[in-house]
Amino acid sequence: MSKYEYVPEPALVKGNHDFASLTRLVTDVNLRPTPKGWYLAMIGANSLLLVLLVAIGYLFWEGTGIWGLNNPVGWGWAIINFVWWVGIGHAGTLISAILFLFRQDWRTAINRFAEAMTIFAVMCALIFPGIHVGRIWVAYWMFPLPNQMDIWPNFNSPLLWDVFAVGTYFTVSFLFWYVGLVPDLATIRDRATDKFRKWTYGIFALGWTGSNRHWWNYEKSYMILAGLATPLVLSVHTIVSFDFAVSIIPGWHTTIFPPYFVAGAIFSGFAMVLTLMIVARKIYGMKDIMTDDHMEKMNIIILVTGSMVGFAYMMEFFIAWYSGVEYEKAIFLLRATGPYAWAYWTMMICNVVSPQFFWSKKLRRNVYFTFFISIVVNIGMWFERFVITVSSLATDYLPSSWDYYSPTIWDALTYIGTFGLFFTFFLLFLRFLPMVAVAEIKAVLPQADPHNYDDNDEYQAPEVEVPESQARFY
Amino acid sequence: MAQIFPKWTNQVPRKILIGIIVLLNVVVFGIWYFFSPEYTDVGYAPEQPVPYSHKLHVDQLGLDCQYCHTDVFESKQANIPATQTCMNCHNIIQTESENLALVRESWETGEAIEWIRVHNLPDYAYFNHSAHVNVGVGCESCHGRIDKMEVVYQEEPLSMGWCLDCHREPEKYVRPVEEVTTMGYQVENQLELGKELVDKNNIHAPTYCQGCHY
Amino acid sequence: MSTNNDHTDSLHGILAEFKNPKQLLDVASKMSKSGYHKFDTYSPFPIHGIDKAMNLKKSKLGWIVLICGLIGFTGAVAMMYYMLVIDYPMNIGGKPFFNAPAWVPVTFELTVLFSAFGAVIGMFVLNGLPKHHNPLFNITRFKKATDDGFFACIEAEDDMFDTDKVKKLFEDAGATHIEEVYE
Amino acid sequence: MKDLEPTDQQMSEVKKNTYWKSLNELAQNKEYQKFTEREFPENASELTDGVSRRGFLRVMGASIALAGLAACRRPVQKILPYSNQPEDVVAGNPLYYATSMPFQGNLIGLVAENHEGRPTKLEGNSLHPASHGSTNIYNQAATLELYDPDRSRSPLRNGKGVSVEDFAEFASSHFSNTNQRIAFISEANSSPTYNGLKNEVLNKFNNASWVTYEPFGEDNAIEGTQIAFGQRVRTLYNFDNADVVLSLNDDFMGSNHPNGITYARQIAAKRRMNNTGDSMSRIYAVEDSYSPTGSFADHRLKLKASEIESFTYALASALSGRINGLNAFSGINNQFTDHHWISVLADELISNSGRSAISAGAEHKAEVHAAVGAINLALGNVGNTVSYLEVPHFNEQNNRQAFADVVEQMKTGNIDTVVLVGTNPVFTAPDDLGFEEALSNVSIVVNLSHYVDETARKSTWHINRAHFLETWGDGFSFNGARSVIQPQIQPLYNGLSEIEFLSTILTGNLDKGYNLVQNTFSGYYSSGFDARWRTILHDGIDTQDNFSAASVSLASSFEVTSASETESSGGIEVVIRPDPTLYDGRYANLGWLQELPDPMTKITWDNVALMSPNTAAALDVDNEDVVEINVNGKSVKIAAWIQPGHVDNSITLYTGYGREGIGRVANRYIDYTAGGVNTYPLRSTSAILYSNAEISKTGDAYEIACVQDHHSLEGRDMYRQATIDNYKENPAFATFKSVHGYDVPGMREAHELEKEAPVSLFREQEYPDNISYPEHEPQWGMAIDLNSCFGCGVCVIACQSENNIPVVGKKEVKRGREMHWIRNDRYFVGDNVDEPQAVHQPVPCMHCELAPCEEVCPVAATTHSEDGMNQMTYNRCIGTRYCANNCPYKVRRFNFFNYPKEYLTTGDDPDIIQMAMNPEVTIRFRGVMEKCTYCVQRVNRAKIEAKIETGSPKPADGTVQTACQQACPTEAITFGDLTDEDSVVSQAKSNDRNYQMLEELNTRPRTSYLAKITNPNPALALDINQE
Repeated sequence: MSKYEYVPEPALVKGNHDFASLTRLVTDVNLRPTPKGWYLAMIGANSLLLVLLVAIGYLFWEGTGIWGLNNPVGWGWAIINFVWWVGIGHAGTLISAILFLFRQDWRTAINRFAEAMTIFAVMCALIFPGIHVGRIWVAYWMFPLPNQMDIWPNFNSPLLWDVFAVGTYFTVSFLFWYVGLVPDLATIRDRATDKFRKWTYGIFALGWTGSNRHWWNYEKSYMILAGLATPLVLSVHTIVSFDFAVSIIPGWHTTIFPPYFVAGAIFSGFAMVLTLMIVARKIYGMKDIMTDDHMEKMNIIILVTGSMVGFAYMMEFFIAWYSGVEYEKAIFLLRATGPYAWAYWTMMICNVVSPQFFWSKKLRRNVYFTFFISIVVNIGMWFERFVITVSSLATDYLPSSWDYYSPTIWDALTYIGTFGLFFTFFLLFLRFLPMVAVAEIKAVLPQADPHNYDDNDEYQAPEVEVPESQARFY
Repeated sequence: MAQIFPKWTNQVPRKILIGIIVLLNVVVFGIWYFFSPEYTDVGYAPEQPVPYSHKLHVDQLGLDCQYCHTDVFESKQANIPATQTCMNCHNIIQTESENLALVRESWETGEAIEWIRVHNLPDYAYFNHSAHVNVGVGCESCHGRIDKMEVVYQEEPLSMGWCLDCHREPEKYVRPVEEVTTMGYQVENQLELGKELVDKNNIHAPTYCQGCHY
Repeated sequence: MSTNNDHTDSLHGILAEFKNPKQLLDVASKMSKSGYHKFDTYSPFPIHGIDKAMNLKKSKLGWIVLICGLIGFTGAVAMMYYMLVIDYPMNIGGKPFFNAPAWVPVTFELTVLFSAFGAVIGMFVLNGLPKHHNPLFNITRFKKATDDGFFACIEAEDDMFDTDKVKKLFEDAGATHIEEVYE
Repeated sequence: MKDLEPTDQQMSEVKKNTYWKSLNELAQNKEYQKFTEREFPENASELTDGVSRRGFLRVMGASIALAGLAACRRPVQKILPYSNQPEDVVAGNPLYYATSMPFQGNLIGLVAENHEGRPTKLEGNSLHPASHGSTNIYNQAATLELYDPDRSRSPLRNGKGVSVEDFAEFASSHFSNTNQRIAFISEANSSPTYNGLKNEVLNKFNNASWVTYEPFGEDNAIEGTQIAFGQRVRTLYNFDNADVVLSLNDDFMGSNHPNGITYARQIAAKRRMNNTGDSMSRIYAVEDSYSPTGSFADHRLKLKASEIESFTYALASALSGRINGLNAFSGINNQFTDHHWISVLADELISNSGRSAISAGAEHKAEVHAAVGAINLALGNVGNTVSYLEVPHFNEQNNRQAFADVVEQMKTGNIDTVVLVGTNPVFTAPDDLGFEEALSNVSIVVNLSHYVDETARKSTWHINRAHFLETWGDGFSFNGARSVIQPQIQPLYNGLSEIEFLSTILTGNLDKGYNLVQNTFSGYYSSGFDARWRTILHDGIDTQDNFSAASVSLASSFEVTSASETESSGGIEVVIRPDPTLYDGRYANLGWLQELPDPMTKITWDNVALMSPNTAAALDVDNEDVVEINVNGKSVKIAAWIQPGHVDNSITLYTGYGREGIGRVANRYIDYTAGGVNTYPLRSTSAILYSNAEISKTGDAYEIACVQDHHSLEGRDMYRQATIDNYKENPAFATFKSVHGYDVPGMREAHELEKEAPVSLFREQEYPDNISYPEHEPQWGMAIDLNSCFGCGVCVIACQSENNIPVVGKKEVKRGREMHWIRNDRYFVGDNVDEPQAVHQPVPCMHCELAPCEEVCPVAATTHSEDGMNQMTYNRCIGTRYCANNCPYKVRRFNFFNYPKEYLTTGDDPDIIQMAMNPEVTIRFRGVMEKCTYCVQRVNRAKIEAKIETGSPKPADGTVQTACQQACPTEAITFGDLTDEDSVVSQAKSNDRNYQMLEELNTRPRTSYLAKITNPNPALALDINQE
């Protein structure tokens, strides 16, 4: 192999780690006594969760009227939050599946973490379609269950597609996550000293031994799941976008939505992973695994997807003008200049302008700046959904029915409450499950490659020659 | 290293799996049967304030349904007869019967007899008797063999699926309009005759929602 | 629960630990070339190339997933066709009862869902998991298999099994520890 | 309609015959105890679907936890059959009886729909000349008034509840003194029985005086005819014959005009365009504030109310030189003498002599009415478009003056007893009279009213008045047709009608209204009374002895007395008018009317200070800014509202709001301040219509619930109109192609493929023979003629009454959650900001054949029926609101809260308001979507009846009328079967002007519109262009 063709990766794991030290680094977190800070964080998260329960309880009691919805604007924060959380939930599966298929080994540092985030984000998202309906107690009619009324759901409805898409997405993501967890659960089982941990981790480890006959099927399964999850992850936000795109409302009825929603989902998902990763790696000392190189790579993806989203925003305007449809033209002008212009420009600044800073390598590798932008991006993506959902409904065809939507305190509490749910689960995850896929990251250590051993079976670290022309990147 | 789990635990997952399958079936069947009007509603036979026997009046005395339920061909309701109707005969016969005390009281005071409703549709289901009997849906098709009932009970589930059975294939159930009040009506060539009647009476039983719900 | 080295139990096989993935790869190749069939290697992560060394056959999982996917696909189409065309056709927005374009998303999702179930359940079934009790767990050292240990085991049930020969093979391959595993 | 044969027996044997019922009666029997358990006092009848229907969905929600358990055994329901069945009653089928509603003293003929003895819906009586089968908003809301739980429920003596027998006892002792000084203050009443009793009263009590007091009325018009013709007569227009109509600040089509229904019908008929060959009348409106009539006019001139008089004189003066009979006006010179409109109008009126009509607003000075009378006479309109009726019950003296005199007498202590019949002067009397103070000088005050209102609370005796649907009565329509008021239900609270009340004062006995009315009528017929009486009751109208037309000539003494030059003061003037939805405040407790958007401003629940954009800018106020309006030392604080098209330097205020203590709705609704401001304090005897005012901004703001936030069409094509000339040139002006210059997308391809509908990528549902719908069913469609709609809003109320639409309250309306199934969009169009044209467009569900709402419902709760309707199945709905989002017409309404519960249960009361509900329509529970159903309950009833009678489910054309269609006074709405090419709706849809809203979306709405045609005068059109 010629040294000039090979563009080597920087070492994926920093520091002088061997297999055992990695195991300890990751799994000791689960085996140590619970730190006090964790309890504090948990109290905070649980308080927010309580807010969510109260908000939902009051919603059950009073009806959807407690939200700020009105006649033209039948969907408000609930749907915005739904789309936002589902969007965030795209990062995990994307990192696990698509990067796996593209042989991006750096994914191993963050995939477990991102998948967990995905599952919890999708759980937060799933709350909303369930509770936003007027008669929650009959929401099960959306499922094709045999009944004495002899009536079935309407499979022509994008909302029903949503039920299947998000349901499938959650199930497959969960399976994917769990399959990945099994070898690591076995690791903890084998390291645990108390009976309770041995039992609980043992049950979920399913008797995993590390057999290479098992690994053989396991890898096959993992690859198939990745192959399935890749179109799935693209389909989910595509179908979520169908809720809007298949409708007839100007500003919704547009074919650009599927790619633009998927790009936006990746955009916001990576931002959320970064937000969480930057905090977690600091607290749990995982900087050797979740390195600045990872952060930079993710920032590049944020830059790319952010620009895609920005391109989509502009293309919407172009198409609105080019279509010659007066309602279409009006809605986009109104977005930028109408009653919701403040939301529109918030979105533009957060989503299109802020990622452009990542053209600078220095800023890409700046932890604090990245943290800041990752939050800005998620604010921007929330506003994107706000702009799409609300502004189109508020000013559609008949000027007579135009009306302004403003949320109530219950809209806000429900949204805030979902963070309680999210962080409660996330804290439980950090505490009880390995936050890094240990088995996978071991496999990408140079020690794992039999080729890196000499004839005496001694480890020889591979020599990496970085060509001059490439060196400046690292 | 000690084993965490004893050997028999290797059998447990399989047992759990079988258990879940069995349980699911039980749940599905349970809901399907016990939560259906077939179970909850059929056979409802409340005790009425006046122990009126349809068996006696219809089967033995041979009264036609319409003698009492006079409006059935004209109205959405097959009316419960006014006390007056009872008194037409019971002025003369059984005038001292204890069972009829309430009827006489009602007649004297003008206050209504509080019959207990047996056949009850949900309020959002709009059922019109006249629309059905005028095209040959027999009384017994929905109410069963009233002439055999000492105490009236609900014979059919009156669920939406049950309604649709007939609305989808009326030819299986319709009869000539003259036979509507006949009890125990049966013909051998029901399908053939039914098809003729469907054509003759121009029956297009609605299966769209607004046929019944509005 | 059995105690360590309880010789009243029958022999399960012989387990050997090796230093690193390279040794394990080598011994795997040795075992399969020697004609053993009931042997296995254990490592904390999948080792690149060990499938060839162990002479493993192609996994059947792909076929299982394909079948499940087809079930999902036909099930979805059949379900929707039954519900919206056969059982209760309703005029919805003036669209035909058999409204194929609108059924694509649900068909796709159910295909993926069933395939994923097939991939996961199929994998566990092929691997004989869950199996919470395993004779290998009697060996204290085997804990390392999920940490940094590399093990190989030839089972007593193998036609060619002979304690001495097996031990010899492991010793030659450079095993650091060799233990007899009892049920 | 069936006729009811009332006999003494039916009335007296209430106990035996349960057809009539009252709450007090119920209180004594055991059904009453179950009254609160069941939601209807169904003691009389078999429990109908409707009775339990309304409760169901609510119970479903409230007891969701119980559902699993309760499902095992249902709750016991009881059926209560009649003991002795009334002959007419077929349980489950509604009965229809004729009756009439008094409005401003005149009767409007109605037909009441009764379900098991409770009237639930009022329709116009097509035999009645004041109704022609249609109604106004007050007629429609009368059922709600009947069941208003806040109505007074018993007589009060000094505020303490007593029985009506106590009152009879008091009356027989107190009124035995026939020499006491009694003042009777009565509302206007045309009843011959009542006026007979009035004469008896005046005969019996030597020192009695009788005055008729109405805060608004035709007093000035009558005085005007006195001045012009020396006769106190009623002015009646016949717009059927009028080719040119000039309204001088007269909203004669509006709901507050006593003959508004007829006038609107006549005007619309005169302007109906079935094809290009038709002609139409031309309407000029001169007005200060935008009125529905003004929005219907071809030309509208903004003038301050104070300038109308000068304008009228200038017009008369201009005419005086050209026709005879107006000499009194010659030589008048004022600021309008050279106004362009004057010469144009003079030309137009003279060239249409005998075919023109001029009307003046009722509250304008008598002199204005006199001048208008003189002009109409001079133009030869009298006998053709205008007639003058001799009204027997008119008082001899000026009512307003007489009232002021009586109040003066009361102040000076010259009155011992005041009897107030149905009138509420404490609230409505001009402030300078000091009525309340005067009343405190009187020792005995006896009052008859529906509510314990402002006057009742100041009275010694308050008698609760029976509603007209509860009592016998009679009277005349505005144009003089004698009619009866036939009760539909026994008085719910044992109230007295005004004739029973007077009779009790006269005799001390509680006489039955039926006897009194029958006596009056039997006096008219010496023979054959019984048969005649039956016919009268059946028809609701007595065709004999109508008012006779007076022959009028200009009084020799007629001269213009007031100053010919009434220069306006230049300041801001305040104009006080009756509210377009609450009238003078008597309907303030009716939620339907409170929530009915004002026809022009679209404001609900409040009154505002209407002003032009210029005036608002000058005052530096915006919508919802509170201003303080000061007139002669009296001031009110009220929110400002900018009304395009309002005249500058003028503020219009509506009365009727700011009521205190009469009911939950009028005072405040749920927990939200509403109910507006009382503006009567600004009114004085000298300035009954307008007065100068000082306005200041307070800096506060007050939230106003307006149902329409955006008033411009944004250049969109929802509303299409053309002048009559353009129409004749291009009859297809309203088509999409004409409007846009290109076809609907897919239409060109459709033409190539010889298809009727646009080609799209999607396949459509097809039945055999390539038709879209099955042939065995009728296919329903609706056409709305925009050329007839003037925005009165009666369709909204009729729909609300028919379809059990809840009132949601100001807070919810403010949030944009009003529930009206049909709304009346009002846009301001035109290039000239100062002279916008206001147009009205009723929007119900379009019942699209390719309905966007249906496709997106995940549970198939909204689907299409075989008779072509977009169905909304409430019991299947889970409430995703996706359908409402995806409706381009935004006609779907969502139950965000359990509105029916809040609306139908009224605190500690038995849920009496539920009796107003239509039993054939499901009450919708919280969380379900609802919308216009094309009155499917009427459609299905007609289909079933047609099927039974003819074997085909296609009812004859005209059998099914939707509630909005039936109520509409201008017949703007047509509905029927589109498979019948001869049906009225098919004919309407074949009109050139027919267009579909948002046709390019290919939703194929079954509801379409007929474009509006205007008939401008070229002379004035030029004028506008020059400006």
